[in-house]
Amino acid sequence: MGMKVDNDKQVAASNDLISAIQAEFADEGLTCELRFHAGGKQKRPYVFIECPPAIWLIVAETLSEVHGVDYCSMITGIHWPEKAPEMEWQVVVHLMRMSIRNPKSKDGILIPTITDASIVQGAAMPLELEISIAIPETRTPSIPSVQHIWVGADWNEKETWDLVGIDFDGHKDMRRVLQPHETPAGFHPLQKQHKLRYHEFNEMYDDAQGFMRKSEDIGKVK
Amino acid sequence: MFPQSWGVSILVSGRQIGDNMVATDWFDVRGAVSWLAEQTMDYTVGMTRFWEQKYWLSDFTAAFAMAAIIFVVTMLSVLGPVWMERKLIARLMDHRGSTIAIRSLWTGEGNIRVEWWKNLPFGIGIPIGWINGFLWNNFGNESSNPKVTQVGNRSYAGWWWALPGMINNFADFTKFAIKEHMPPRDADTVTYEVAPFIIISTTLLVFAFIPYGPTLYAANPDLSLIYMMAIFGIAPLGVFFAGWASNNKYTLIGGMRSAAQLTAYEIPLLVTVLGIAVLSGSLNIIEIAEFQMNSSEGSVWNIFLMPLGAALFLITMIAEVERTPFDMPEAEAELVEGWWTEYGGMRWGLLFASEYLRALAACLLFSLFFLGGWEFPFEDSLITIPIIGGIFEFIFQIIPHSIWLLMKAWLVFGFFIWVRASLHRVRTDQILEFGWRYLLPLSVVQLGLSMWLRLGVYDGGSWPLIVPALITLVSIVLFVVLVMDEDEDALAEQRRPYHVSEINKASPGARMNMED
Amino acid sequence: MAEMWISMGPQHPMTHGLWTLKVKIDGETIVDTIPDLGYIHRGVEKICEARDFTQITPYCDRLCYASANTWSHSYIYAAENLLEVEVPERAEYIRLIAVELQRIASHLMWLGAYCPDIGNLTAFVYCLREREMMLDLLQELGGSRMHYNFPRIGGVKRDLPHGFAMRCRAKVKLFLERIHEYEALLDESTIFLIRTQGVGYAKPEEMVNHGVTGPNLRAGGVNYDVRWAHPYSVYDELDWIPSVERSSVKGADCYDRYRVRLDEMKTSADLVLQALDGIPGGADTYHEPGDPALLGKAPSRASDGQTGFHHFEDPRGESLFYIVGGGDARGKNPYRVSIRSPMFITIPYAAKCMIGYKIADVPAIMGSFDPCIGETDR
Amino acid sequence: MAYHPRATPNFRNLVVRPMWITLRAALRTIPVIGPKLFSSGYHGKEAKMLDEKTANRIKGGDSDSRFYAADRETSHFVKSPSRPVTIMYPYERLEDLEPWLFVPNNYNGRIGVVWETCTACKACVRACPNDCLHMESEVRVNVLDMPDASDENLGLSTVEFMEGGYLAQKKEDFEDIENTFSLETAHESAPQQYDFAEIIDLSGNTASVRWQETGKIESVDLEGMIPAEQDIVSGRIDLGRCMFCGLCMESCPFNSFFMTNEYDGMSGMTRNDLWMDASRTRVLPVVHKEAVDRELAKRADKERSKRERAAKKASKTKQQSEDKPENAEAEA
Repeated sequence: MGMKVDNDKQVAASNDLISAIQAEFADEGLTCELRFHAGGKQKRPYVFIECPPAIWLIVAETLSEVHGVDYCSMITGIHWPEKAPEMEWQVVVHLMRMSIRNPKSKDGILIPTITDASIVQGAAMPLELEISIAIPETRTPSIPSVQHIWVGADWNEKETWDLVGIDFDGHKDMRRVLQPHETPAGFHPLQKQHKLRYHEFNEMYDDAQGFMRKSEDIGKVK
Repeated sequence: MFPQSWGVSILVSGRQIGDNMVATDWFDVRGAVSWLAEQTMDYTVGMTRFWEQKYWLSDFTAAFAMAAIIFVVTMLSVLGPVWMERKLIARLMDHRGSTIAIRSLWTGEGNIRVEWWKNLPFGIGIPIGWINGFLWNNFGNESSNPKVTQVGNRSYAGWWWALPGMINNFADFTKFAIKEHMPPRDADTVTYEVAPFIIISTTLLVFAFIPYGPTLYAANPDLSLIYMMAIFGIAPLGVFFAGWASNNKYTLIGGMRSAAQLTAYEIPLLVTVLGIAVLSGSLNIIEIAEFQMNSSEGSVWNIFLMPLGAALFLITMIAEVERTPFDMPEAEAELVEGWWTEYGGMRWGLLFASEYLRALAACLLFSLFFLGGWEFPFEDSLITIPIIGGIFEFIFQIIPHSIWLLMKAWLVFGFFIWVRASLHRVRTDQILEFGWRYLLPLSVVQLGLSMWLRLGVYDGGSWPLIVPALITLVSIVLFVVLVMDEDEDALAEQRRPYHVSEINKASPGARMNMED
Repeated sequence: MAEMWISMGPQHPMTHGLWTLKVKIDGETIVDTIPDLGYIHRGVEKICEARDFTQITPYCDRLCYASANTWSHSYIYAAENLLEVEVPERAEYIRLIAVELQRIASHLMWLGAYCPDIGNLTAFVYCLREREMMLDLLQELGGSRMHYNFPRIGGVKRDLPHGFAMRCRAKVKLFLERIHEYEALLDESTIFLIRTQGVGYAKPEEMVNHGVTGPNLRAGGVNYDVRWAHPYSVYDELDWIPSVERSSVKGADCYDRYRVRLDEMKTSADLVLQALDGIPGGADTYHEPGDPALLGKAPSRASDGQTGFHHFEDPRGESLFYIVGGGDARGKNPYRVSIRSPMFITIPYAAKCMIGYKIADVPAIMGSFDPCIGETDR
Repeated sequence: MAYHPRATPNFRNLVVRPMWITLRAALRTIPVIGPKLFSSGYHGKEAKMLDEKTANRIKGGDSDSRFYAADRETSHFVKSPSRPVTIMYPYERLEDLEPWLFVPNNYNGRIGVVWETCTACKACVRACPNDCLHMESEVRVNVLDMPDASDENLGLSTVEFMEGGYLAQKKEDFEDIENTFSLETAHESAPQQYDFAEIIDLSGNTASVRWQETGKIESVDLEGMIPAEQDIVSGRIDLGRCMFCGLCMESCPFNSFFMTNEYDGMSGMTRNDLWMDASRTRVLPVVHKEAVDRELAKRADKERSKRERAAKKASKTKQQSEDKPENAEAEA
């Protein structure tokens, strides 16, 4: 009853992908493992890849072209000042394999492709991927852009640069998206040196700009 | 009348109707006014050495008074559409329309009386204060309904429906009147300021030739139809001025759209109107109306003779007055408010008023051209019914015929509102395509039909009953057939794409990235 | 006429929020578009770093003003993956009811906002009339009409109230009847059809590459849905199939996107009715808040470097929360919360879609993608 | 499959269906005949909306004999020509039309605190994501001092009359206040059910006190007076920051924090108006009588067991002191 992709089959498909990726990139420092979501009724699998920034572009191309990973869900960055030399910056990419093709048509009208979830198999099996890219300590963190592989990565990368400050090489039309265009260069609010400021609650309304901030408040975390 | 100066003759001359009037009644405004003017002149100028001047002076006074009366009548009767727009569309949309009960003037909100009249200058508000005090004491904030008193607000359960929503018109007017006038910095100031007045003045001029009744009109030249249509066509010029002068891209596009649309719909409109004129054998609006109710000639409403013409006239008029579904020039979803965007305050109020005035004019014209003018439906036949005919006759004598005309006009406006509530807005290219490709040929066909009816069928007296009956029947059958004409099996098969317009035309230099 | 730029927004009737679409037009034809977002960027991700896991939930409600429940649920599932929480099955059913009711309300809000875009206000009022019924039901569950703060880590805030099942069935069934009114007002209206059919084509493969999911993708003739591809909650125990539209060979147009949402409302209503029948313990029993049948045990802290994420089927596409646990140094707060908003990715694509059409099609196309700027700007 | 059989732009669809639907909506609002002729079978159809428990809960209003429909075409308090769905707030209110909606403790209205049971544990303040809650000290009657003369929990209070302390006297219209005050519609501070006075001087059974309200200094008999205390009660809130999430209510371990059903009267001309003092967020104990009684019983039990333990301990020490009388005497 109900539409559902079988968990075991998803695990098998994930394992196939993992072995293929590992065979290709294990020498270059890429590690790949099967993980499971901890919550929920079904412990659903996902592929976790730790990828060095140098080979990220090749890995992305391989994933896209060979393994049919057609959908870039999210690209986000994390600033880890505590983990400083080896991983000050981390880019986390969430990809999915959706295996979507344009439906066939007849007389100019599409015949909808209704995937039967219970018999889906092989490369059509939906997969979740999480890719972690660690960037060592640097003041100008940067990894290659995958904008040309998944167009959906375009605005994700813009946002990551805008908020976290991780740049993407080869990204066309990089600009501020969520913050005002006139934000000073180098200001990226999700970096950890920017603390949420603490206000005396009475002053909150009169001092939205923070001009009357007391010196002892600066740097305090709520 | 003797002697008449040239200027007055334009206004008051033409054929003096009255002798062969079909539906005259006691409400003889024109007669009363001219009688009053003559009497006045007799007793004033006539007793001086300028007694020779009294004839044209009395004519002039009568014409002037009629113009003023028509202005007042117009302004009062336009309140109806505005109010209907609020209340009727609310019902069509299944919610309550705006309601500002007149009580709020003296009871205020939340038990707080705002003594606004004290702010009026020179103490002119003091009498208002007296009246308000009286009303407060007698119709104040007390209600027998606990749900109302527990909130402590102005009484909802009292006489709240006193003028429901009607007072909103005056509130709106006050709002527009006291708002600041803010022309855009880079606007073409003179044109910007003048444009609303071009629009409102030409709109009001239209009413000079629209009779509200057999004796309630400002002027009646022989060719009043042509005169009226000519003036009706000036307003688009003002619209284009307004769009251009505001120096705003939205207004510019709105003005362009307006120009294109009004041009496209003016022509079918004129051809249709020509068809009416041919059918009625006159270019005078009153005569066209009379032709439909005269017992000796015509005596059949035009809508039964030319239903297609009625539909064409209605559609083109909706487009002319820029109401949904043809409100492209002010499409608020994409153009904010189109060519109105930069206007505020009383100028906007004038544009708003002119929109409703044009709509009212359209409704009145439709009633005059197709719905038998100021005649009650089947008035002649009702009177001839043996027993109750006398009652009907009495009713028709009591109630002025102008009332029927206004009723019809408001009914037509109700139809406008109904259409607006039901249909979506058509796109620019589709609207023009519809105008040029369908309405223009159809209107020409209608003109041909009218000619044939007038020359081939009409024999000078009343229409034979078979003619309107046949035409109406054929039209209804045609409509029903068109409505039913639907092959459901075929629809299920090839439901998809009927694409009215693949957009790959219309403007040179448009870059296409559409693949086939 | 020369080409010129028009700035549609930030205050513009088309925008459904606060953003700017710069449109380059040639006459009435659109030549180029640039979307410009960020006008209501609140920095939710940063705020979340200073709140503990429970306190984040009401903030996630406020991500989208049209479908608050789906966003807080999206967060809750991710947090449960992070904190390794078992959820009672009854709570999962209640969540499903809440989310699907919210999906109906969100689609009604969309339809209500879409019809004025192409010139008819009546459908707006009709839609809000029906949406009120959904909001009534959600208010009984969550206690508010807009931002419910209904789910908790490990379960839900409270059980179905007394008599909820009865009222829910009555209202949902009434709603299913009233959908025919929209069909009469829209599907059988030539002007609506000529405004939406053949406008704003989008092909499935292209959409996936651009990151567009949800109803917009299903309008293109594929039934991809996170709810079955990566099943969560109890969707696999109910009998349903995602709504799919037969579009033309050129791809999904505005009419398809309208149609698929209308159909999805029916699917959601059906899911709600099924869930009311199939809920373990019966829909009429009532547990006090905090009962183990409603709320599983959940730790309040996550260890350092632990991560959790969850793909969730939002009414507008696939939403994703990615949470990094804070460890001891951050107390109960997460180290980083990252939000994937479907509309943030869809709006650039929708802006590309409208090149080549008329200005009048800007609201028609943009509205059909269902933009919600609250989640877009975060 | 998403598919409508008649969705083709043709002449029929140009006018017929959309015009008919809107016309029917309008005709339905014609007073008597409209609902009968144009209801299309599902508009305004009667539906059973109240189960037994809900009906019991909202008993007392005019809801028993009311006609309910699944949508809001329910009933109207004011006779009007017709009934579209609009609720004419504030003349009609949602809780009157759909009384089952406002479940106590579920609706996230304005915050309210029962002063009598608050212990100033600050759980709510910690739970607040927005820092909008603040503690404030107020003169109040402790919940343990509330019980009637017949109540078994009488006399378990630890608050005592003392100089510099407070006493309270029930107002004459104590009962009336409970019966008539409704937070939903009052939009002002909840009335005090007590007159409070500061005790200046205490001598035997009389005390000279300064009444807080009038400032008069009087000598009163302590008989019939209730001891009061100045204590911290949670309550001062900044509604400008509150987002009505209800986390504070859930975090309260003493059943004294509530979200009321009040959803209006929370506006102000300035942001400072949105600061609501404790008196403004106060909830009369009668509103949440069950919770207060539960809390009272709990605390009385606690107090009793505490006293028992103390008594035991005292008797023990007494025994010990009896064993060593000289020491005790020396101590005394």
